[in-house]
Amino acid sequence: MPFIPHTERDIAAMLSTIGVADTEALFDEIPAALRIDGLHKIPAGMDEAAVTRLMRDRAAKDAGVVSFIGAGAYEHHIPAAVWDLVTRGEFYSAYTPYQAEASQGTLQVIYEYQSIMANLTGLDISNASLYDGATAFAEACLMAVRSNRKVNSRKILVSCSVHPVYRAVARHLTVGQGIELVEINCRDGQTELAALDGLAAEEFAAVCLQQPTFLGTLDDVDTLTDWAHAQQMIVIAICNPMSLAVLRPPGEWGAAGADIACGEGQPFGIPVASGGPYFGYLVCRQQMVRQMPGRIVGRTVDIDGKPGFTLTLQAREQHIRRSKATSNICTNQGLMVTAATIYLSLLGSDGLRRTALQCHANTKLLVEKLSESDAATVMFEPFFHEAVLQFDRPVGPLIEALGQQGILAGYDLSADYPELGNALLVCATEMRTEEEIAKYATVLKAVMSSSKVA
Amino acid sequence: MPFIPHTERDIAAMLSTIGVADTEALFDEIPAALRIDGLHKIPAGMDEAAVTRLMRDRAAKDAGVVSFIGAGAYEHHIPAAVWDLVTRGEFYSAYTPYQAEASQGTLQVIYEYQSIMANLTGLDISNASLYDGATAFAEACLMAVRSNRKVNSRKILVSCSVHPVYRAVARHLTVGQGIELVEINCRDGQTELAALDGLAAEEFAAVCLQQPTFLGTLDDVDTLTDWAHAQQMIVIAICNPMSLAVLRPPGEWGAAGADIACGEGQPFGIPVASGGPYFGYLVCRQQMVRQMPGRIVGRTVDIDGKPGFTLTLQAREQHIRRSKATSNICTNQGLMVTAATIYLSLLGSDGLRRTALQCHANTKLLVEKLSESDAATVMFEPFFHEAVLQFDRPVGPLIEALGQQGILAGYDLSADYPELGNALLVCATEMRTEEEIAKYATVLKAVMSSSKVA
Amino acid sequence: MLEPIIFELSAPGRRAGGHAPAKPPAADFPAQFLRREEPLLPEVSELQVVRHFTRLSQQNYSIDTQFYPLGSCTMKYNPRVCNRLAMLPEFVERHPLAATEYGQGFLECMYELQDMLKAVTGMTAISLTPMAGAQAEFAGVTMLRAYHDARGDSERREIIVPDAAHGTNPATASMCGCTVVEIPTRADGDVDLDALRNAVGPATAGIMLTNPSTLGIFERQIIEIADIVHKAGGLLYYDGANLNAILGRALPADMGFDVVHLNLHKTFATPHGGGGPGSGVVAVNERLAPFLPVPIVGRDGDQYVWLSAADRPRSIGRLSTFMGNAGILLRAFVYMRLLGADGMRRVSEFATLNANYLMKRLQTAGFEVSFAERRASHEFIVSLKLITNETGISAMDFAKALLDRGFHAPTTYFPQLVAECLLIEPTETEARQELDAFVAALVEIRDLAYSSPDTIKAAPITTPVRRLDDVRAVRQLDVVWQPDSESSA
Amino acid sequence: MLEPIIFELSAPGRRAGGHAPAKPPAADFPAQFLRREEPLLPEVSELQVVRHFTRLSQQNYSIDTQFYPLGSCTMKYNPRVCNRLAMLPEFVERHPLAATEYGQGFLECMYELQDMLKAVTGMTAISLTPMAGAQAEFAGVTMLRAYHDARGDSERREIIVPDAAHGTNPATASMCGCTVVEIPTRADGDVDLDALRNAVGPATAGIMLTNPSTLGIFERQIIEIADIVHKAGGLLYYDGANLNAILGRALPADMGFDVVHLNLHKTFATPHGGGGPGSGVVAVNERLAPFLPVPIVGRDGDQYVWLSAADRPRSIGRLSTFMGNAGILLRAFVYMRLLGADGMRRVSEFATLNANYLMKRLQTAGFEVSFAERRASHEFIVSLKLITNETGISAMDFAKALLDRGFHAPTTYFPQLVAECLLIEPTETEARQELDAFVAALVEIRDLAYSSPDTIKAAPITTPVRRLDDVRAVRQLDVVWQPDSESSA
Ligand SMILES: Cc1ncc(COP(=O)(O)O)c(C=O)c1O
Ligand SMILES: Cc1ncc(COP(=O)(O)O)c(C=O)c1O
Repeated sequence: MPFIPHTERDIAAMLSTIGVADTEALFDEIPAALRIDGLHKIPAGMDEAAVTRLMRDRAAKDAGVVSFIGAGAYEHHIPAAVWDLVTRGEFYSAYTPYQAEASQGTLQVIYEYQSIMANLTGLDISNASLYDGATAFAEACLMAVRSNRKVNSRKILVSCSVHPVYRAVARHLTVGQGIELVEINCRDGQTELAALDGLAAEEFAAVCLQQPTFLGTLDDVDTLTDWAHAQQMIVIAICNPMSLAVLRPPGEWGAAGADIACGEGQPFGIPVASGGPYFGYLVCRQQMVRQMPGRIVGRTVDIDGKPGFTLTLQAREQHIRRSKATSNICTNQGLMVTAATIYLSLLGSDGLRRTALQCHANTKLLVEKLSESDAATVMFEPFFHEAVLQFDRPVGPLIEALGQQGILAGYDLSADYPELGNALLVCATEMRTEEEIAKYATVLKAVMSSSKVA
Repeated sequence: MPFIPHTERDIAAMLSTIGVADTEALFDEIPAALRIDGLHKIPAGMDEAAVTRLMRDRAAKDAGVVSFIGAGAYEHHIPAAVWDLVTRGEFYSAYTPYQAEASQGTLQVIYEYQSIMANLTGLDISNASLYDGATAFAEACLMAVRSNRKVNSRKILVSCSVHPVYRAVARHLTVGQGIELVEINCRDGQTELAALDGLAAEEFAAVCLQQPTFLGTLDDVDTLTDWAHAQQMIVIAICNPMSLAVLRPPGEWGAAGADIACGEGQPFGIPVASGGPYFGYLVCRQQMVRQMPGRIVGRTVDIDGKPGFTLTLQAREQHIRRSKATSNICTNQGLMVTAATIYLSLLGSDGLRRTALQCHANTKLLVEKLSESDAATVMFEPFFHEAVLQFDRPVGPLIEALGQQGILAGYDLSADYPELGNALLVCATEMRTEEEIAKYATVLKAVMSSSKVA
Repeated sequence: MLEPIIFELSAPGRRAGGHAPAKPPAADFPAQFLRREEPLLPEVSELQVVRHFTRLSQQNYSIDTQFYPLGSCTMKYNPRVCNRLAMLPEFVERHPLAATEYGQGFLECMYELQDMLKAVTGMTAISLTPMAGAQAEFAGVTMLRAYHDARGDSERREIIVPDAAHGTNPATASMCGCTVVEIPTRADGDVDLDALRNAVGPATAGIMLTNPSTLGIFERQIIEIADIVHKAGGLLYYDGANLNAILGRALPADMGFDVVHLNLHKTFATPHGGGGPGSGVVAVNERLAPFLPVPIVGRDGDQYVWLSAADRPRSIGRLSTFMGNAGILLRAFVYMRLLGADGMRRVSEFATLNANYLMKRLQTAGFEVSFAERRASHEFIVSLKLITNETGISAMDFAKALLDRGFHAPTTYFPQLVAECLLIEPTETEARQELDAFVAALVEIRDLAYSSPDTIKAAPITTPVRRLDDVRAVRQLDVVWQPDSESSA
Repeated sequence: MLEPIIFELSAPGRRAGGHAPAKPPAADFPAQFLRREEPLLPEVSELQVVRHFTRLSQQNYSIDTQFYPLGSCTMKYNPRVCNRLAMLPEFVERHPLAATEYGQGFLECMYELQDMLKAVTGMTAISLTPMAGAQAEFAGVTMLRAYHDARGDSERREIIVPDAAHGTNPATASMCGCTVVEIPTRADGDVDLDALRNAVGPATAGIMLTNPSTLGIFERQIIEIADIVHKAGGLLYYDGANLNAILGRALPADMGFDVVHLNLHKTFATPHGGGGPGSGVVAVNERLAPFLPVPIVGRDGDQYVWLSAADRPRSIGRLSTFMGNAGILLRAFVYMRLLGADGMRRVSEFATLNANYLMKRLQTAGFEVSFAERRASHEFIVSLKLITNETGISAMDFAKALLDRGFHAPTTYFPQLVAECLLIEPTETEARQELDAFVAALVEIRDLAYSSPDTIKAAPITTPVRRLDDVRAVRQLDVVWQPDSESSA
C-alpha cells in the first residue's frame, strides 16, 4: 500500500487493542446517512513510474517557448544549489517552528531573511513572509490604516502605476473592512504629480507607490513621499526587490523615507512556475511592528545563555489573538523565503547588482532592436527592466503570431491601460541571450509584414 | 571568483603571513623551464546560467528514443526518493570512511548493502563494491586463483554465455598475472554440457557461469556447478542481481552452491546513463574473505559498548599491504551502493520480484509481437528478460532504420556470436509500455517491407 | 556547535561568483534614483552557503527525520516524487501569463485536480486560487457575504464559531468585516445545539465548522446543525483542515455545507516547508458558485482556458497575483493520482486506525484522554492537567522532554478548551512501531515527572539550544542582525 | 540516538508500494531455476526509508558540512550544478549501447573533455575509461608493459616507486605482474638520485611518481629523474592525484612523463560519494598512444564516434563494461567549463596559498612541519612525534579530538615515512576563517595534550559513536546482519 506502513499483523493487533472488529467500526460515529462507500469519480491509483510518464508527457506540452513577459514574475537564473538545499527534507518537511528548540534551522533562516530584507529596503523590521506580492500589498494597506493614528480615514490612495492585479486584489481583500482605494492618475507612465493637488482636500490614511512602476518606469518617489508625509499619510512602497540592488531603497525615499515596503519576492531564487508558490515580503518601521501581520522571528538566549531563535510578538497572531489578530495568516511561504535567503547569500550585493544591471541592459537592447521597425516605439524612459512599446496596430494578434514562432512577446496592456493605445509591456531579464533578443526582432519583422496582423 | 572565497584582504594578509610577495612566489620550486603562463587551449570560464544552457542544448540532442537494448545495462524505474537521498551533501561529498566515528552514515549504509547482497546471492560476505560488473568479474577470477588451494592452476574456464565484454575485460585485467581464460562452447544459447568432457583432462582453478546468460537464457547451473566442484574448481557466478528476486541464488546452485557471485549492480536504482557510474558487486563464502578485494565494513562496539561500524580486514588492502594487497582498488563506487541500498529498501523482496516478473512478461510480449512477422523468430527459451531473435536478413540495417523511427531495437549479436546468424538481443524491462512494444512491432513491419533493409 | 549567522561568515568583497553576469554596463539611471550605499548582504562563497544551510537544516526536526504528531497539521509523509514532478523544467519555467496554448499540460492537471477535489468534497464548483487555509477561509466568508448581499440580505454579518475553533476562523471573520459569535461545546464534545439555536438569527451570515472538530471527534449532530443554520438563513462553512480523517468516508456536501476549504498541505501531502507554502482550495455548491474567486480553469472544446472576472461577473475577484500556489497544486495532483480512489480511502482508514490505537494505548497506560468515550478521528487530546497539578510538569515540559527522545512534540495548548493538553495526530504514514515508541517515551516522561521532575524541567538537553527566553525575545526585540548585535545577544 | 539497522525497522509483509508493477504474471520458469525462499530484504515504508537514510546521512562528516582537510584526497567543494546537469534526464536515460547518432550531445562533451584534459597535462592522447585512479594506474602500467613488449623488450618488469608512494602504486604494479622496486626519499623530500641510478637497469619498465609528491612538495629534480629513467630504457608514469597543486602552472608532459593519470574526483571536483565513484582518465604521449584502453571518443566529419578495439588494434583493450564512469566525466566537464582557463589556474593558486598559509600558521604556533624549508604544494605534513613522545597523545588522538571540534581529520599515518603525521590539504575552496579556526583547534588540542591528556584520549565524545573496537571488528567478524546479530553486537 503506497505510503501505508501497516502489515496485516499490525492491523489485527491494533484493532484488537482498540477493541473493534474492523476499521469500518472506527467510523461508526459518522451518521449512516452520510457514509459513502467509495470515491467513484476518482481514477484508480497509479504507480510512480506511470505518474512520472503522465507528468512528463504533460510537461512536454508546455515546452519550447522563450518568454519576454514580466508583469510581476521574472525569469532569473537560479543557482543549482538553491533548490538542492531548499528541498532537503529537514527544510521541506518541517512545519511552522512552534517548537523553537527543534526548529533552529528554520528560525535562523528566517532571521537571516528578515535581516537581508531590512537591509535591502532600508527599513527596520521584516516579517517572515506573506502569500505573494499582491496579498502583501493588501496587508500593507490594512496595516497602514491600523497604524495611522493621525489620520482617521479608511481611504487609501493608490497610484495607477501600481500593478493592476495588486490593486484589484487589495480591493477585494480590504473591502470587507470598509477600506476604499482611490486611484491617482498616471501620465507618461508616471504618477501624475499634478493630480495630487485635487486630492489634498480629502483625508487618506496612506499612499501606495510602485517603483519601478508596473510599466517599468521610474516614479518621482521623493516628491511623492514628501507630499504624502506632509499630509500625514503613511507611504507604502511596492518594489521589485531585485531593483533594490541598484535603485534607492524605500527607506530613503524623500526626506523621511517610506514607512512600509512590500512586494513580490519571486525574483529571488523562485521559478516563475505558472505563478506560484512565490512569497510576499513586508517590511516596516520599528514603531509599526505591533501592527505587522504574519510571523516574526527574534533572537534571544536559552537558559544557558546561548543565543537562539524563536517566534516572537506572537500576540499579534491569530492563534493567540483570534478575532483581534493583525491578520488571519497562519501558513505562510516559508520554503520560498528559504530559497530567497540562499539565493541572496549566493549572489551577495555585488551579484545582485550585476544581475539587475544586466536585466536593464538586456531590456534596453530588446527595446532598441524592436524599435528598429517603424511599427514600434518605446513610450517611456528611463525604465528598469521592463518597457512599454507602442505599436501601430493592435498587439493581441501580434502576440499570437509571435507565440506560434515560440516567442512569448510580452504583456498586452490594452485592458489595463486602454489610454496607452496599442501598448505592449516587454521584459528581457539577464536570462535572455542576444540571440533570443535578435530572434524576437527578426520574427517580429516577419510577422508585421504578414497580412494576418496588419 | 567562482568557488574561491578569498578576498583581496585575505590574500594580502595570507601572503604576508607566509612571507612572500605574491602567489607566483609559491611556485618557485617548480623549475622555471617547466612553468607555463596559462592554459591557452582551454576555453574561458562561463557562468552557471551559460553552462546550464550549453548542457541542456546538448542533452536535448540525445532525446526522443525508446530503448529495447539491455546487454548489461537495464532501464528500470528509479523511485524519486533514491536520488533525492543519494545526493544529500552528507553522502555525496564525504569520502571513504577512514574516520569511522565521523562516517557512521556511510558505514551503516555499506553494512546494510553487504547484508542485502549476501541475502540475495545466498552467500556469506559481500564487499563494499567494485567499479562495475566487468571488473568485479575480473577480480573474482583473480580471487579464485588466489583462493584455490587444491588446484594450482592459473587457468580459468569461462562459458561463452558470459557477457563478451566481461570476458574481454577479465582477460585484459588478469593477463599481467599470467592468468588464462579458456572458453567453454555454447549451444542453443546455453553452456554446452557435452563440451565439459573434453576439458576434464586439464586443471582449472575456476569456472565462470552467467545466469541468466548474456543471451537471456537459463543455463543448467546445477549440473555445471556440481561438475566443477567435482574437479575441485571454484565456481564463479555472474548474475543480474534483479533476476535473483526470482531465480535460484548462486549460493544454492547444485549440491554445494557457487563459491563467488559477482556482477553489475546497475539494475538497482542506477540510471543507464551512458554506461556509468554503476557498481560491481562481489560476494563470496566466508572462508575466502581474506582474498576478497575492496573495502568491507564490520559492526563492532565503541568504548562505551555502543554498537557502531568501521572498515575492517583492512590488512587486505593497498593502503596497508601495498604491493601484496588483494587488489589495487581504492576509490570504489560508494555512492552507487548507497543508491542500490535505498532502492532495495524501497522495493523490498516483493517489489523486486514483481519488477523482475514484469520485465520477464514484457520481454515475452515483445518477442511475441515481433515474431508475428515471419521474418523474426525467437531462438532460445526459456529466457529471463532478454531474448534472441533471429531475422531473415542482417540486423544492422534494421537497427538503423528503427533508430530513425525513435526505436533502439536491441543489441546486434553478429560480432560476438557470428554462429547465431542474423541475431538480435532484445530487452523490454518493466519500463516499456504495451504501446511502446506495439509500436516497435508496427515500425518493424513497416521497415521490413521497405526496400532499404531487404 | 553554534552555527554562525550568515553575516558573521561574510568577508567584505568576497564573491560567490558564477551566478551573475560578469560585466554588465554601469547603471545609467539619473542619480536621484540610485542607491547610495550597497545593501548589507552576505558575502560568502558557494561552499560557505552550502555548508551553512546544510548545517542549519540539520538543526530542524521534520517529518523526514522524526515522528511529528503535531495535531491539526497532518504531518504525513510528503512523497518525494510529487516534488520531483512538480519541478520538471517545463513546469517551473512556464510564465504565469503565457497564453494558455503554451500551458495545456499544466492546465490539464489543474482541471483534473479541480474535478478530483470536487469529488472528495461533493461540491459542484471550485477555485484553486487561495494560497493557504486562512486565505480560503477569507474567500469562503467573503462569498457568504456576497451571497447574502446579492439577495439583498445585507444585515447578515455574524459568523458563528464553536469555542474550539482554530484561530484562523475568528480572525478570518474579522478580516471580512464580520462579527464573531462563539458558541460553547458540550461535555461530550459536540456543539451545544441550544446555544446554537440561541445564536442564530437574522444577523447570521453563517457558521464555520471543522468536522471532525479540533477536539478530534466527529460532530454527530451535523445534519441538525445544518438544518438550524439554514433555517435561520445562514450558510455553512466547512474548514477542511481535518479532511484527512474522513477522506472517502463522508462528503462535506452531504453534511449540508455550502462552502468547503481544503488544506492541500495537510490532506494532500504537499510540503509544509517550515511554515508553508500550502494551498487552500475553496469549493462550493450551486448557490455559491457564481461568487468563487478567479481564476478558475475551464474547458473550451479541447482546450483548457482560464475563466477570469470577465467570464464570472459575480466573482469575489482575484486573491492572488496569478493563480495561487500552482506548484503546490501540482504536487497535490501527483499525490492524488498516485493514491487514486482506493488509496485516498486508505488515508482516512489508517489515519483513524493510528489515532485510535495510540489513544487506546495511552489510555491504558494511564493517561487522561479527553472525550474518551468517543471515537478518535485522526487525532485526539490528552490532558495532562492532573499530572501538572501533582508534579508541576506541564504540557510544555512534556513537549520539551519528547524532543530529547527524538520526537517532535504534539500541538500543545490547543484547543484552548482543554487545560494542559496535547493534540496528537499520528497520521496514516507512521508505522505501529513508531507509535509504540512514542507511548513508551510519554510513559517514561510521566514516570520521571513524578520521580525526578527536575530532569524534565531541564529538557530539552539534546537540541542545538535549550529552552529559550521568549520574554526577552519580545522585550529586547532583535529581529534584524546588526554588525554589533552579536555582542548584544 | 542510535539509528536502527534497516532490517530492524522491517515488518514482515510490509510493502513500500508504488514502485513496482502491481500485478505481474506468476513466474513461469521451470522449478529448478526458481528461488525457493524469498531473500531477506528490508520491508519498510517509503517514509521509513526516507527517514532512515536522511538520519544516517546526518551521521556523516562531509565537505558540505565540515572542513575536510584529508590530505591527498582534495576534498574541495563539489559544485551542485555539476550534479544537476549531469543528471539531466536525457543524459541519465541514454543507453550506453545506443548508436552514436543518439548520443551526439553526450559525445560532444566527452570529446571536448578529452581535449581539455590533454591541455592540462600536455599529453597528446587520452582515454576516459578508467573508473578511478587505481584503474588508471593499471592502464598506465599495462601500457608500459605493452610498449616494451611491442619493442621486443619484454624483460622489463620492474616498476620503481619512491618509498613515499601511495599504496595503489605498488599494488598496481603487482596487479600488472610487475615487481616493485622501492627507492628512498632524501631528507629534503626529493628522490634520492643515486638510489635511483642504482635501481634502474635493463629490467626497468618505468617509474611511478606523483609530483608534487605525497610529501606535499614539488620534486625539483624531475627533469634529471626523467633523464635517468629514460636513458635506462624505462618510462615515466605520473600519478596525477595531486594535479590540483600545479593546475595551469606546469604540465606533466613537459616534466618528461610518458603517461599520466588524473583523478577527476580530486582535481575536478566530482563527488567523493562516501568512497566513490571517481574517474581516473589516462593520458599519454605519442609513443604510448596506440596502447590506450578503449573506447575513446573520436570524430568523423561532423559526427562524434566511438573508437574501439577494431579501430585501435594495439590497444590494451577494454577496462570497463561500457565507457567508464560517464556521469562523473560529465560532472568534470561542467566543472571545467565553469572554471575555464583562468579559473583552473586559480585552483592551484589558492590551493597553494591555503596550504602555505596554514603550514606557516601552524609552524608559528609551534607545530613541527616536515620539510619546513620547502614550499608546501597544496598539502603538507605535520609531525606530532615530539608531542606523542612527551604526552602519549598520538596523531590518531589529534584526529579524534578534531572531530569533536567540528573538523574532519587530516589524513593520518600517511605517508608512512613520517611518524605520527598528519597530511593536511585545505584545498582552494576553504576560506581563511576556516583555516584560522582549524589552527585554533589544533593549538587547543595540543595544550590539552599537555594539561589534560585524558580528555583528548577520550575523544571523540560528540560523534554518534565514540572510538570503535577495530580489533573486535576483525576477530568477531560481523559484516552481514543476521536476525539475531543484534544481541551479538
Ligand atoms: C483547523 C484549521 N483550520 C484552519 C487552518 C489554517 O490553515 P492555513 O494554515 O493553511 O492557513 C488550520 C491550520 O493551520 C487548521 O488546523
Ligand atoms: C597519490 C594518489 N595516488 C593514487 C590514488 C588512487 O586513486 P583512486 O582512489 O581514485 O583509485 C590516490 C587516491 O586515493 C592518491 O592520493
